[in-house]
Amino acid sequence: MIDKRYENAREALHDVFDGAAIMISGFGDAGVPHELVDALVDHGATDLTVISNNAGGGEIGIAALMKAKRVRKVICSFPRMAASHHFEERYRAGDVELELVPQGNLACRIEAAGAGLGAVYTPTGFGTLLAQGKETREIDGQMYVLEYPIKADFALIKGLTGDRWGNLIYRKAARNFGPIMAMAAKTTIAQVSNIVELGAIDPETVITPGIFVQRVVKLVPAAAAAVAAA
Amino acid sequence: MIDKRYENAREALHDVFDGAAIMISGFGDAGVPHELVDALVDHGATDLTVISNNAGGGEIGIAALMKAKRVRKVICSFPRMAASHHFEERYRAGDVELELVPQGNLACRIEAAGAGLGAVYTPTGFGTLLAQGKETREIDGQMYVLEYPIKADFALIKGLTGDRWGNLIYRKAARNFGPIMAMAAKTTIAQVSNIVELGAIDPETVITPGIFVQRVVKLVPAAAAAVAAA
Amino acid sequence: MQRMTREQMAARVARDIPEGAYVNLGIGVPTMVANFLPADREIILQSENGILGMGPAPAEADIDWDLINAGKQPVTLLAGGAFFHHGDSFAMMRGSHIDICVLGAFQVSVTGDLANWNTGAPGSIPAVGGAMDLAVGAKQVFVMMDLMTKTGESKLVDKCTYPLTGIGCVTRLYTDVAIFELGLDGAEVIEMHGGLSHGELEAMTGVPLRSRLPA
Amino acid sequence: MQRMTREQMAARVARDIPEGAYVNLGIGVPTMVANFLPADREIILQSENGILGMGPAPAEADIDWDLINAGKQPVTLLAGGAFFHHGDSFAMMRGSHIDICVLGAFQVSVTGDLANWNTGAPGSIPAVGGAMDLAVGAKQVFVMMDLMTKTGESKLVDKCTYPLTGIGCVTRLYTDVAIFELGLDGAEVIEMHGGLSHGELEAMTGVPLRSRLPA
Repeated sequence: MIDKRYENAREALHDVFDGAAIMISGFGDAGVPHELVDALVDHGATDLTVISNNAGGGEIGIAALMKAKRVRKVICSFPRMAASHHFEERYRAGDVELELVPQGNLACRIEAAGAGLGAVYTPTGFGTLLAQGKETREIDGQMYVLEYPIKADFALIKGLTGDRWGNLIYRKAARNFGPIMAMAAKTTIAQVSNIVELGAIDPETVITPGIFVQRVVKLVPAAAAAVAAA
Repeated sequence: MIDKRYENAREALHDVFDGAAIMISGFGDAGVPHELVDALVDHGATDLTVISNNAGGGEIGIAALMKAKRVRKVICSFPRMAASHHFEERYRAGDVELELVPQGNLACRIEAAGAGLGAVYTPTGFGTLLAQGKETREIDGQMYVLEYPIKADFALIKGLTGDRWGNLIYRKAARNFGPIMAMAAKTTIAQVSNIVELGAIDPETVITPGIFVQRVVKLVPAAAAAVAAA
Repeated sequence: MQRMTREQMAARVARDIPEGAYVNLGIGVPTMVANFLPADREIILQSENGILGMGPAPAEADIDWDLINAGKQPVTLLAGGAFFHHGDSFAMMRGSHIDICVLGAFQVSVTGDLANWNTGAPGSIPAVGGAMDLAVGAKQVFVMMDLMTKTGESKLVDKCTYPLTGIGCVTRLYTDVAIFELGLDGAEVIEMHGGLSHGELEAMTGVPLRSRLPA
Repeated sequence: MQRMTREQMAARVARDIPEGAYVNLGIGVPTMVANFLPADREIILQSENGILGMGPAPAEADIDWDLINAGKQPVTLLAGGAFFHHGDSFAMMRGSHIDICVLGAFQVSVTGDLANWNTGAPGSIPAVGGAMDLAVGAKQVFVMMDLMTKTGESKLVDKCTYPLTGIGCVTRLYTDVAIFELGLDGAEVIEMHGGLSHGELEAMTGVPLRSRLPA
């Protein structure tokens, strides 16, 4: 029997290694697998490359990774946000390398990795600092920049509901990078709020088919748990 | 009020022009918008470039277009199928140009068009006849072929249910090329079995958001109509 | 000279957005345009984080932090809206499916170059988000900004001195004193507020301006 | 010499497909492998036309022409299955998410080159479908075919004479008389049926063969 369910976040992250490239879904707070990232802090893996839209804010999630000095490099589009002081501190100290990527190029480079493409020509960023030193080409009268795939060893993503084959659905705009990161990582670990029987998710509405997900772990988000306990 | 609904196939196709590039969804019979294609035959537009997985079989759909000598060029992956005699006849007569594309390259070239990419490096086809004369490149130890987007003036696709904003859901494996062709054509015309009120399609389950669909027309497939009448 | 307020500018931009348009409103002042869209037009707002059919801000009790806009503010979803992932969202932008995007700017050049992501100030942490994708991908790029900096320099310039977001991408510039169409032929004034003369406007900006207005 | 039947070959391939594998079975004989998958293993079949979790053929009354496999035959969907579009389907292949694909072939070279889409016969109409994508993308490519043509020529060759589908992509070759592992070092016999000697097999194929079998 295929069973991708894991008992807890610690076990789901057991083989994360120092130096790993890790994708983390989310835009703002929506879709960030905070509980998985907290478990990654506890895990202790260091020298990580983090691929995410943001570089963490406040004290939890990626910010906690930053604070614990576990991150060697960040690939993201928008590191500067409310309360991104932990990233800023490490960045200014020269501890963290930043690869700033336009958000759509981040998305399509992740998609290229998932789809096995070698590189893509994208119009975004042409003529800007973010394309400096990159190969360019004119195609049909428009200028494009050659961009390479972004792959990862692990993707930590957040779904709403999953099953033991790894099928996932998401919740509203928390979907964001989850589906494309799931396709681009060797090992995709999804935290979900519910795990259901096989077949309970309508096959027409599956957003991430299980083939892209290696591990599913039910984690009740801390905020929801607090509400439930109140 | 945005209202993309059309009364009938004829009106939905009113501005198709001679020489147009037309995508037609479907794999085998599933997802082929037969009734729209029949209306295209009646419309009379000629000198068409047809982009589709197959080149038509039997007497209806793309085969009827072939028979009526409306097609100048076919871009497809699998023109030879059961009862593809109309394509074969025109092809052997030298009337129809064939651009044979591996199915996955067909898909990713259509996706590239929809996503505004200038070109992509794909591993598929490297070292084969279908990559002859094409630019290649070694990336990270693997060889890739440079492939360009396939765009279209019109896409004729088949959904299950639509609404007046053009949101679509599909039915089982009839989904196939519909969602990616919708993104790659200037004007996408979707035939659906049902049109519902705005909001009746769960926003989590919309497969093709209305932004990619310009016209929606309710057409009862002939087979279904025959069953209903029996 | 009377300058338009931000609300007035937002209302003016909103007037130019036609029925049926798919529109992305950038973070900050452009977001205000949503408040002024005519009630008799159906206009569909896209948010880069995977939303089509964004509605107004929710009541406090209805706030859902999984339903936010690009500025991370809570929003709602209209009937007919849809969710999708970041790949599809940026395909919408890059693939020219968005009719109009409205962005803020530090500088805009007379030929439509846009600088809105980075002042290049030493020690600043750069952040780009979706600005470059929108700039290059939307069918029309509207910029709204004050014409002058607080220190009196024109933000409509011959050539941007700040790092570029995109080249020749801005089609129309809405400012607090005039509206310009931009293109390869340079800037053309299409509307003026506050009673400036053409010469005064040229003097303020320091760039040559054509005009579509009666002399 | 006794040769395996197609059913026996399909059963033999099925034995090598492990629990949990994501598998794509090519059109024709490879499709038969599905009938022999061990009941005690969960193996997930992918179909290029947008299906994961394909089940067996339906009863006549349950045939649904919107639910077909790559060979256009009616199939069913297992609980846990999913539908997706062609872009995602071929991303699964090209992106190396499929563990094993099983294909037929006209010729296979000792280093794993595959020729299975076109005999190059004059006047034939070429059709490629998804063969090239599967060949290049699946983690392992199994080919099943008769070792010899009807006219007695080996289909395992030093170098393919038919147009190629992919280069160095076939990892394992299942034939009616032997099973081979292929790679940069050439072909290695890992299993033989029907009592041929190694020398006889080499003589039949005309290519040098290493062997993992006891001499």
